Amino acid sequence: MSDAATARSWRATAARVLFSDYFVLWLCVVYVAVVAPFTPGFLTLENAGNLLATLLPLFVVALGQTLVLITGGIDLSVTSIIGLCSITGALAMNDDTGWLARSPMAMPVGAGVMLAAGALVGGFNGTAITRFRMPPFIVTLASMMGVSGAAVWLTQSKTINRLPDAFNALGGKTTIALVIALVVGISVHVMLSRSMFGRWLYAVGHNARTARVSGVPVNGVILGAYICSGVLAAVAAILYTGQAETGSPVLGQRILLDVIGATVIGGTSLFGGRGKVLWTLFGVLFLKLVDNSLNLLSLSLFTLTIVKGVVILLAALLDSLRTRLGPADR
Amino acid sequence: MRPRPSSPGILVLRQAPLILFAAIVLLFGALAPKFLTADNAINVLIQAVPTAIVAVGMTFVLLTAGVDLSVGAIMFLGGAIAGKLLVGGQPLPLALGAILAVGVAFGALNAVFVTRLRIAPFIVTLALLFIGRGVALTITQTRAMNLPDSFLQLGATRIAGVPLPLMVLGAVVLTAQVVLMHTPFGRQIYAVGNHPANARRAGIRTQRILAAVYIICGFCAALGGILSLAQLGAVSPKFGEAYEFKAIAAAVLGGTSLFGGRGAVFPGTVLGAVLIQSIETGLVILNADPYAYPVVTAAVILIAVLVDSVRNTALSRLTQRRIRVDA
Amino acid sequence: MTHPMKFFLRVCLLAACTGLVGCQKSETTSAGTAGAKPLTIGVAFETLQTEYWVAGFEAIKADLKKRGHTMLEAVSDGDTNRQFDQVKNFITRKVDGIILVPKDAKTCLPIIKAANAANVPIVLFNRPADKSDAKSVAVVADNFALTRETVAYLVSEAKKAGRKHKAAILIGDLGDINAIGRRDGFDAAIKGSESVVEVVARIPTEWNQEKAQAGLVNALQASPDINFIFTSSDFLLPSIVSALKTAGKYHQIGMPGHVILGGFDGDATAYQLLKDGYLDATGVQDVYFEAAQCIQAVIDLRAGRTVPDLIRDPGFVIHQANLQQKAAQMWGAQMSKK
Amino acid sequence: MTSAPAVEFQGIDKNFSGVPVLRAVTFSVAAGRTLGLVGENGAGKSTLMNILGGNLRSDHGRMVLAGQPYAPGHPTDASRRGVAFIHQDLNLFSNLTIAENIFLTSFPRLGGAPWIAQRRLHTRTTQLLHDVGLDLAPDTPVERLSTGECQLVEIARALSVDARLIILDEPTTSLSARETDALFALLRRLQAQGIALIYISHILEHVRQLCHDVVVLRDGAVVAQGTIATFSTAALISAMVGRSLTQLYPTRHGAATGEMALEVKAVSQPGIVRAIDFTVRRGEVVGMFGLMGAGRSELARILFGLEPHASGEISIAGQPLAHADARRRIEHGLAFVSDDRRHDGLCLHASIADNLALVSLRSHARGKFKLIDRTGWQRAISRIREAVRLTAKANDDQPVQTLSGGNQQKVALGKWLLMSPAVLILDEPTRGVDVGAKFDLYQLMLDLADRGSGLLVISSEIEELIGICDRILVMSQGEIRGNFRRTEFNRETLLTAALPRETQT
Repeated sequence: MSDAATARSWRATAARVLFSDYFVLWLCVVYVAVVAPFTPGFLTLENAGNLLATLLPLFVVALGQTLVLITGGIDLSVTSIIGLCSITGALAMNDDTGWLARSPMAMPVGAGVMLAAGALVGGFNGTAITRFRMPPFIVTLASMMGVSGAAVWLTQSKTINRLPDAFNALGGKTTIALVIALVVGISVHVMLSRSMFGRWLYAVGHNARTARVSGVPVNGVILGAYICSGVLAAVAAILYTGQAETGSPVLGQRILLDVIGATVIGGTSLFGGRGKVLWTLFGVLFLKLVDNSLNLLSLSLFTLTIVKGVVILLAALLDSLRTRLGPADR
Repeated sequence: MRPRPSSPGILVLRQAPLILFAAIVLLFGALAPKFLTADNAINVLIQAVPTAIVAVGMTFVLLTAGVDLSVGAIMFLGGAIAGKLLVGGQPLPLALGAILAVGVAFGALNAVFVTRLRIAPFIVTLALLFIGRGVALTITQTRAMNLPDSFLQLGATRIAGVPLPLMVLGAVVLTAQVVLMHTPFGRQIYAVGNHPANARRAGIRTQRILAAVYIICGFCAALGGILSLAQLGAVSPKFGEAYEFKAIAAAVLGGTSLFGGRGAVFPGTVLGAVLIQSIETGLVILNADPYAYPVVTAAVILIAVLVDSVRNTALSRLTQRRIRVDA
Repeated sequence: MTHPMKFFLRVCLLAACTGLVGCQKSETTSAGTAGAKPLTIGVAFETLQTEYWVAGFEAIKADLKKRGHTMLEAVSDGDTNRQFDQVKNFITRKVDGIILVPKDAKTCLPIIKAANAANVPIVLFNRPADKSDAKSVAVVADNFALTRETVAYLVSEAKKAGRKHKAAILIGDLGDINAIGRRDGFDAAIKGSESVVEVVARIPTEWNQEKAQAGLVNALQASPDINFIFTSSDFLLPSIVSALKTAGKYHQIGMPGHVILGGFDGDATAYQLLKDGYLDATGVQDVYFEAAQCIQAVIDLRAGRTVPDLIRDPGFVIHQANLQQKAAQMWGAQMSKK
Repeated sequence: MTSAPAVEFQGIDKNFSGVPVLRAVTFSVAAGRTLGLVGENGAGKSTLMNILGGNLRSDHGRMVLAGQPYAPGHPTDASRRGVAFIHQDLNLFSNLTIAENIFLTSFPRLGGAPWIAQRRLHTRTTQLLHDVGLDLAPDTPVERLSTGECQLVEIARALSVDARLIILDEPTTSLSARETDALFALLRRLQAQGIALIYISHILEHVRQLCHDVVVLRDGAVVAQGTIATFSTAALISAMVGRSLTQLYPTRHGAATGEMALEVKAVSQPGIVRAIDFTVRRGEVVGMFGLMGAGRSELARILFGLEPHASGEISIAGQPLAHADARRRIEHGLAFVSDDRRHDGLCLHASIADNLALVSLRSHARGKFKLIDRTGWQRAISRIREAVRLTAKANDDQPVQTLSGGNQQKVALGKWLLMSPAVLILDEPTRGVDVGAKFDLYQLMLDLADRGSGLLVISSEIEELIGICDRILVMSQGEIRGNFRRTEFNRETLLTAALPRETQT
């Protein structure tokens, strides 16, 4: 009898940990505790700075993905948007040929152009999905191909540097990048938890038909989510471009699976209706911790790829465990 | 109370993918007459074979409202292992067997995670994509491996004048079509895709069906890999990359729904694969600007899906139940 | 349905396994650093996509081992920002020097600056950086010049044959600077000889064998009289051979219907094809020379000696006429012996 | 009766995560007889039937089927032993044909080969469809069938496996009166062939019409059983709810005021509705009766702006809004409770609070960024909860999915309360809701009318309309065929008006 009782209390504790918003953060703590002793340079201030610098842009893109996933969609085009924004910004403000070259307004206007480019692609995706009822997976897949192709075409494969220092500082100086990411993160958090638009996003993700019957402008909400995703990808493009001090059409081309992986590890559902800024933050942190530690261990890219796959699988297993320990079937 | 019988408008709408396909072929034909030759047609068909076979497997998975992102990784891993075996002097049949075994094993692994551990197919197969590619890269150490001529001969063999790849494609499509349309298993796949919970209640062993489609998909990916290698003659580290998207696009262009329960291998998926290949071939024949390829391909996919969605809206309006007979 | 407890145990087991993998690897690396004098050098490659990069990577590894130094490795798989992270990780681990294959000439500048700021010498392998105030040493072959030279040889062969040639070029990834250099080199060599060689097909390959093969088959379909093919990298040669065989145009040099064939890199396949008399010429980069120069440069910089900013790998064009005498210098020939 | 009962339940117990759902349930069903199983939602009827049908396993107790022990592990075990289960939300696959649906798990095959014998499939299906009186081709896709036709296909499926015991869960909720009569005639024929039926329904008249015996479940235990003749309807109800309900419908206090809430003028949509003309005044409760497929739900969706209409005028509170979308109509005071609660009414996985607040969110949004005023929001939610008398057990952040049907419907209705709608359209508001909760819902509706809302209540249950409405419109074939005042209410007249004028093919 007492066995059953302890088992129940053990389960209750497990459930408490599993259901906490901070679950993935606990996972991070455990991971650091296990890995740090074997990993030279892992627990240094310098490394923390490195980690932060790489985490911030990924966090910003993943936030956009979170919004789209909450509505039950998916945005595969974010990485291409990063590439496109990177070169549009660079074309506009590089010191040699840009129309903003050497203008004092180069940084703000250039960044504005990048955000506008992101919003444009997001708006295209959203319009195709809402107005023409095309499946998000295919729409964003096609724009992933098309936008990235167009970006490479636009520059004839060249990368563009000699960008204004003020612009490079946005991504290059970790403190500024941190401020940007914090502002973005807090705004999205407030939007999701406190604003009408945020509640609508969840409602649309849970059940678009019910939302429509309840007077929610469903198409507008979905369109908004994709535009947000495009704009946030553009913000990430600003950070990445600043870090590299160069506009490149293939910037960020390889991080798509990281973006989706991190978001889902955080606990955002692929079926809509579930997702939070904090979850995504922790998901990104976890993925980057794994990445960073394996890098420090100087493991080969192949091992890293395998481990990343295993980590995503483990996170999904834990998530499925969470849902099963959750409210009983009836 | 019956819906109206098919009117000419409905007939046209139902054939929309075919019409679009014809339009694209004719457009390329008008721009480059060489495109419309029999030689070129066979050429396009042969090149479309690997995509078509992988997409056939993908169709099975999509019909259950799942997805398999690991097909490209399966192709690469199978090729890597086969390459190692062949370079090590093992006979060709063993290598071919190994590729197919890898496909089935990966399919089974996907199946276990999806059915037993109840993880979303998107995540499972995404993770296995990483793992598969990682293992294959470790095996090859990213080197390209050249396969012996015996492998290339597979691709060049003709039986009774028909190229072997086309024979294989024909066999795969025929089998898939019969299985989907004329066996209890096939019809049950459609039922599971339509409503999994109801399917379980109706007494269908849904878990078995799901497991089976992932294994079939793995097998088809491996088979597609073999045929692709038979044309390439080498395994490179980029082999199979982005094939998952290509296969999904082919299936969706052929009218298969990502939400399960709707779609067909023939003509649907096969037509989709040939369409994608036609675009690429057409652009080469036109000697188009290399930069334009991805943009044009994306545009055609978008147009095809747009046509499909407009068609579905129109069809559902036309075949809507009527309450009364009005003029 | 699995019991949740059993399930959790399984998860733990899996987690433990991954942990173990990590431990094992870390032991091997920390054992290496235990030595007294030897240096630790971080080697960051952008890709190991082709045999050329693998050969360079292996050459550096072997050379460092021979000299008793420790090597930390990182491959960024084409991702600039990831490479930046990796180099910062090297700096965190206090390496004595960095050998870098950047993605392109510009995105590597912040990376170099970071190394400069940490006072870690950095040497670029095979790809130079743009001019800037960032200080680095580059060991490079000139893609443009070497390709131009190779293609010029092919054009001269075409002239010898007398008739007009229809040419196809397999272009690499349009986002890759080396691919662009080679494409431009090709164009420069052809320019002025349009009467002899007319380019009828430019096939984008994205450094992908499938695309190369399909593209070439299609091009041969469109222009069956193509008889001059240049590939921007030798690793696409198997695809070309396959496509030529399908079209029935795969003949040795000197046979009627031979297609003039040229490449770049000088890998093992290229060596084999040269020996068998199918390949006319390929531009060879001297990978061993470049590897050794990189390491020497790091050591010299560490020791405070001055090193020129640019170390040239002269490279050479290998063709049927000089095959015997140059084979010893060709890395692909060495690798095919192994 | 000498033969063994068709099925015997002996002391069936079942717990869900520690909560008992069934307690020592014991009764039997005789072959060739029909047993009515009644009880409120959550009484354990579905759980018991799921155990019988092989979807669930009991914790204790056993079942005996035709004299043999019976413990199905899977629905196929049940169908192999001749037990067929016809679920309330029909178990058909819209993308398959009738024949495929019937033989989904038992396709006739060509000898030992794995593929389907199409010709045999066709002939056997034709025979079965003939048996159940459905005149359709076997290869008709199920998505083209009406609900009543689907019901018959389900029964054909049961017959295809030679079922000796058929469970029917609320088979008549979406059937017209005529379809119900046809169904009952068929069921009586089956009884005559010695097939036993278990008939689950909230519609007690139907239970009385069809069943020989009745078993009443309450809180997972059998509280009454016997032949149907021994129970009055009132006795059945008091057994179900555990107390005696003095009345089924609340008393009506208010009356219509002069102001127009909803005016519909000459609304037509080809193939759907024609020349629809009617009004609803503030404080008025107007019923809309009609057979299944008469166009009532379609009209409701047109009025709410979810479907297009070709011509005509629709005004809400005096405001012409013929071509506005649903959102604009809501802003002008139109509210709609759909008959499809799962798809149109609720976000099942979202919390009670989020569902309740969905419509009135806009009124809590403050400032340029439309941030939600949390305290006002919270206060509003508790006010609605109180108003709709939602079960106190439920937590605000509990998913709606975990509530019973009646409580779900209260949430679906409750979300409109805060906006004090000018007009509220309710489509089948009490479908699948148990007796106790029904009364609460009627009370809620009448309270709304008393506070000045105009109500349009669409229902297939004549009794309920007669019970609460001031006026009843009758619809048939997409037209309004009658407008009856309270004094003219009469079952027969209403039904006659609802029947189609000429038979269509």
